[in-house]
Amino acid sequence: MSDTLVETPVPVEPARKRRNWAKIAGVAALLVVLVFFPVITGTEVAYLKAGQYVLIGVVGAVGLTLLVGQAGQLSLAHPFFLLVGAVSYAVLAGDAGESGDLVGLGLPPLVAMIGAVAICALVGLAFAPVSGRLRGIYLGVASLSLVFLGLYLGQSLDMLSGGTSSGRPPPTFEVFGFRFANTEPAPTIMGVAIQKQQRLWYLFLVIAIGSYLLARGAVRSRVGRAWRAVRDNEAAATAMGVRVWWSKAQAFTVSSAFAGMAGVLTALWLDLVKPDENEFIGTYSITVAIGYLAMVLIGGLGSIPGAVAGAVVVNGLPQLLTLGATEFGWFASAGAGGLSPVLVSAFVYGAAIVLVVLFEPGGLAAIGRRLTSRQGDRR
Amino acid sequence: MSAPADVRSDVSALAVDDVTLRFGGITALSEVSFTVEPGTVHALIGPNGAGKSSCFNVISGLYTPTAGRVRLGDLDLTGTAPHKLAALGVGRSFQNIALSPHSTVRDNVMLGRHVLTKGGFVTGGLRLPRTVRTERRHVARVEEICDFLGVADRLDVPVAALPYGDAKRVDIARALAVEPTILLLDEPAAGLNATETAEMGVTIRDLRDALGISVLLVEHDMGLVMGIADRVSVLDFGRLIADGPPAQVQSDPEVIRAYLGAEAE
Amino acid sequence: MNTFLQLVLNGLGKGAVYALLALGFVIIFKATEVVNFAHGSLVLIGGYFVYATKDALGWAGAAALGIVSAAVAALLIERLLITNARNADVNSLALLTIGVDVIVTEEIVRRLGADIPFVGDPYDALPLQFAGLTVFRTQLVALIVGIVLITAFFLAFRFSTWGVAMRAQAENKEAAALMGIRSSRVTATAWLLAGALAGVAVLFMATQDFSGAGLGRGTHAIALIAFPAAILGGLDSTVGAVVGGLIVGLTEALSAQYISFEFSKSAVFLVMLVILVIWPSGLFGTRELSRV
Amino acid sequence: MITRWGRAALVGASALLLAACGSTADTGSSGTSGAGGVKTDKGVTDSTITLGVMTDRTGVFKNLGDALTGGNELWVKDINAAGGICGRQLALEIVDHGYKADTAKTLYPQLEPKILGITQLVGSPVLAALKQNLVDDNVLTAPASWSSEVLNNPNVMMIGTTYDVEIIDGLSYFQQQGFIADGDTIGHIYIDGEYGGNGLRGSKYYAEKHNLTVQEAKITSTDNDLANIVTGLKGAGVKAIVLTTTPGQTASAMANNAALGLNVPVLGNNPTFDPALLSSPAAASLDRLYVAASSAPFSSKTPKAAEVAAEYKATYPGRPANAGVQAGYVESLVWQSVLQKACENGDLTRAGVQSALKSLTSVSTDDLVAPLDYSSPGAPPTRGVYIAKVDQAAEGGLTEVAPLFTAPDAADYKAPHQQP
Repeated sequence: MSDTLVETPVPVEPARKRRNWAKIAGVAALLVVLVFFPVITGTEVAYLKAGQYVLIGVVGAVGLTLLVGQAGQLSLAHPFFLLVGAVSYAVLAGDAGESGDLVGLGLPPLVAMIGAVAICALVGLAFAPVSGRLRGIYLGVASLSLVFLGLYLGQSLDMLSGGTSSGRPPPTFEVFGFRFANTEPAPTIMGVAIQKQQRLWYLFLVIAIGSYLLARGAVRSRVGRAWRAVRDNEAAATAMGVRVWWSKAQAFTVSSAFAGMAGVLTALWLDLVKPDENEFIGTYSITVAIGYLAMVLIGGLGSIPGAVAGAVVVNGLPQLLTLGATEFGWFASAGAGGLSPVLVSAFVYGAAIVLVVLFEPGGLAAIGRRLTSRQGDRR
Repeated sequence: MSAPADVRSDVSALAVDDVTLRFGGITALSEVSFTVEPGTVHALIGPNGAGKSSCFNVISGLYTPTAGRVRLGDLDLTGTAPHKLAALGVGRSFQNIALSPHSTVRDNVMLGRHVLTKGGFVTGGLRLPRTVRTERRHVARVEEICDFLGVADRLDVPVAALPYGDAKRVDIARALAVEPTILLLDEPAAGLNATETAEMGVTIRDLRDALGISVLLVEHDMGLVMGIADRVSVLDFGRLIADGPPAQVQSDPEVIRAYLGAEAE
Repeated sequence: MNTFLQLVLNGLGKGAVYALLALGFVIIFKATEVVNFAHGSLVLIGGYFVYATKDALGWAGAAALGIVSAAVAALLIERLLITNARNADVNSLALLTIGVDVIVTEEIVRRLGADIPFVGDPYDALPLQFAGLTVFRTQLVALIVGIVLITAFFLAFRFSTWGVAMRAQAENKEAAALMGIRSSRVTATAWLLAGALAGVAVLFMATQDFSGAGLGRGTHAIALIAFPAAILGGLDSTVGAVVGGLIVGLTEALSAQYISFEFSKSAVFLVMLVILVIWPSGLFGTRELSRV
Repeated sequence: MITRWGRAALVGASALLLAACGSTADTGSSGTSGAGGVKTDKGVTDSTITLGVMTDRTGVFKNLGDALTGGNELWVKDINAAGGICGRQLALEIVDHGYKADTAKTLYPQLEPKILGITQLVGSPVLAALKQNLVDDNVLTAPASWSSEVLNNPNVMMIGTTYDVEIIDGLSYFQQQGFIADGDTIGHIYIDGEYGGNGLRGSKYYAEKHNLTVQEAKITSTDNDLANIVTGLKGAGVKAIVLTTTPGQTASAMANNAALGLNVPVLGNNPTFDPALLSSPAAASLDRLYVAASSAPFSSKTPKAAEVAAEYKATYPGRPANAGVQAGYVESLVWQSVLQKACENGDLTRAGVQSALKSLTSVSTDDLVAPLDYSSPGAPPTRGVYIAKVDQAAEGGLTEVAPLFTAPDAADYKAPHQQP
């Protein structure tokens, strides 16, 4: 097999299922911190905003690690599906806009969110003839075409995307009448008002945890086994009854759906759907494609917890450094050609990619496993 | 030697009927016919380049023959898409172990249950109690199969960490997990030492006896073949030159010539 | 008609430089099967050294230094990183070069600061006119240099010991090793030459005539457009690199006029996509990237 | 699988959350009275008024961002030396978003509680992403973007005229000079986005009035080689080219205009020209470029402009010198008028600042830009421009060829969000 990517080796020590209380306590503590994060951040909403951004990364990275790590298909098309997801949400839930020249179907936001994810899945499925035929780097570069195509379509179809000038605002999300916006009066938790940003945090958290569990479940079940089999040996997979082309198409579809969900969240996070001005810098750009690839590489290809760790590094680090820059006066010389938060983050994840390939193909997931010396996640 | 007493009623004969396979101008197989009777261990042998692999690939659906048919009982397998064979009761192993090296033994063998189970991304992802219960049942069966093949104590070990002999057994376990009525083994002894080869022979007989299924093996190792096969078919230059019980084939002058000729090359 | 001819001229001129860049990808791929995503940063390294030493050494000296430094940088990537990642497969190594690329690009762009220097002093923005058509001098020089270098490479591949060794290695690594071909030297030479080509290419890229912009992020972006050139030609084919370069140059020029300018970059990638779907290893590629 | 302990943890966490829940009417403060009986809310204390700066010091517009910030800082220095406003010193809270909307989105909630308003906001993607925030928090903002498309945001304070109006005035000048006539074809190369889209709106309007055909060429901000486009425009027989581009793209358009033998006059928006172009390989082909702008160039002879330029060079040696300096200074000068008016009204709250702005009909900026009228929301505060032509000999590279004027077509023009 010349075309499997680096993957996470599972530790050799066999261990029967044994309840690891330390781990349970750790996960419970993490959940409590996540649930009370809006309380912890309090009025420092900026940190909550950074946290939301990490959660978007988690949803997208989990989807990409399924595709690249589990199914062995290299894709740089993630930003394209983010864009399709964001635009679809705005179109499905939105209205004609102030000037009346936008397409908007005015569906309930929850329906629009599900619809946007479904649209991304279908677009991903439509790419199956290409993704099923190409491998490795060829597929990676071919998928990059979608990013260019997305930029072009986003700019051309401004009745859908709102155009690069001003974009279009995504409708406020709501579930069964509960609006994710500021209201008076607002509920509170331990004295902290649960307003728009706090509500979005919970929305994003629920979706991120849902994505995590769904992906982890899939990886451990029939569909995940089929993906790994196709990745490692198509002939063997076929002999065991796996329809290879369908398995590949399915992985691309699923991954696109995750990216689409991340796109919807991005729109809600930015309060804006707007195609980029160019293909290198922006919300749906090549930089983002490399960022997502970095997340799954750093985390350890195919590892779901690893994807989460990768999202924390790639999406969280620049945000935290930026906030620290103003709060603590870091990077004072940034303007004069010194280091800036964005630059430092790029160095960190660039170096992380190199180091992972050189020393630890299993990425952060493998390092984490070694530290806690627990059993592997039975990929 | 004879077929075991308790051949399962659902096990049918695999018939290779007048199969010809050409690639461009080259004829890889020429009017080859033989039948794997239900519940027998049938060996397909021949010198290098005799067409064993081509024949194996025709049976397992990778190649569509230029002429002739392959039948399993009443089913015509000719030209059936290879991924559909597993569901029809054809299990196969690979010569150069085609397992996922970083997945555990259990995970690899569970792949064999693919056609026996249902469920896509969402049903799998949600881990509904019903899915989990079904899965548990299949895991139990897989562990049973692994136990039979003597790799039950390695269930949680990634395949890459196994000795070669064990990995070969895992490969066969996976083929058995399909619950086949006919098991195709591609050189099960390749790469094994003498002891391991002998053990493999015993295992193959045992599993046939226990499951009552047919086994077709392509093999180089004469000792293994003669020891366990009920019937042997010999290919040379794409033609079937002998077909019969091991003792008869062993003494066939054409077979001897083919092997000696091949070795003299 | 004049418009069409002028566009073809523009396309060929740029195509020559794309071909030089694509040839760099191909040489590395042939020797090591690694797709070098860091090619754009080699281009930047070469350009940066020209910029930094132009005042002290003069254009010619700086250009020579730029070419050498790009070559050395490529060699360092190969010696320090690629050869040390023994357990990684070729796809992982390609991803490793992405990491290198991110770091180098960001650092060079930081070092350039507010400057976006042009590096093509001797020929830039001095167009030649004839028969109502304009030939940009940079592109003319690039075309000539491209033809000379590419011819030289063809000859080297065919006749030099290095070329023979490299072809042998590309055919069969084990057999080449048995024949006493020192794999590491062939590989190192391949990276060195690819780096030098990147150093040559940047002398044309960061010019008014070619890119309309000096050295910067945009220069790196152009190297990315050369990617489709290498891939659609076939990553292991030198002929493919040349044809791919010209196809990309012409696609860009003609689609800009006859479809729309904003579509021209997508057009390049779509042409590549169509070619790949029909021939999964490119127009002239022979390497089967899959096996059953 | 959601294991049993996983479920337990989830349930436990939810229970904790429920236990901690409550509800409160979060009454927004309507301002408190501070020193001098002036009402204040966010960003104003008894001693200090703080304005925000959201700039780009590390991204693609770092040159502009540095210059604008320099202009803002100079103004703060000047005004504090003169005793401040309303008995309070001025302070800036500067953040760098590197032209990334996501970074800006996170920085904003950190900045917002500390400031009264924003005196500089760079980047149209940033402005678009923060639009709703600015409205929600009622933060008056002077954007470093001159698109009339953003005037639907009541919190945007436009300093000078908008790109569409610049082009209408400029094309009027071209027609008056005889460069173009009714029925001609012109080309317009523009960056897709707020900037280019707004410039194009101007030429489309003018073309409709004068029966011109506009050959549009949409580019992105990173496309720097315009040879293929200019080749196409030549084929279409354009009589003039309009640019709403970056300076680098201007250079390419001008170089190709000359190289391909097209040689038509070219009209650019204010940001298309930068003095650095004069030392680029395209320098020799720049002489057909005309720039329409409502503000004076860096090297302007306007006394205040010259004074700011001199002060900037002395205070920040080595920092980039471009028209951003005066633009930054003028942004703050308008803020000065607003703050003084709000102080007179005794209301330095955000709402007070808003109403102060709307009462201003003629803000004078020492001729840095034409007098500004903020009384009709949605309309550009001025429609007057200068026309300057590239001139190698002139300091700063531009010579004024037409003094401040408003073309009749520009006066009639209805901006996209202009109230009838």
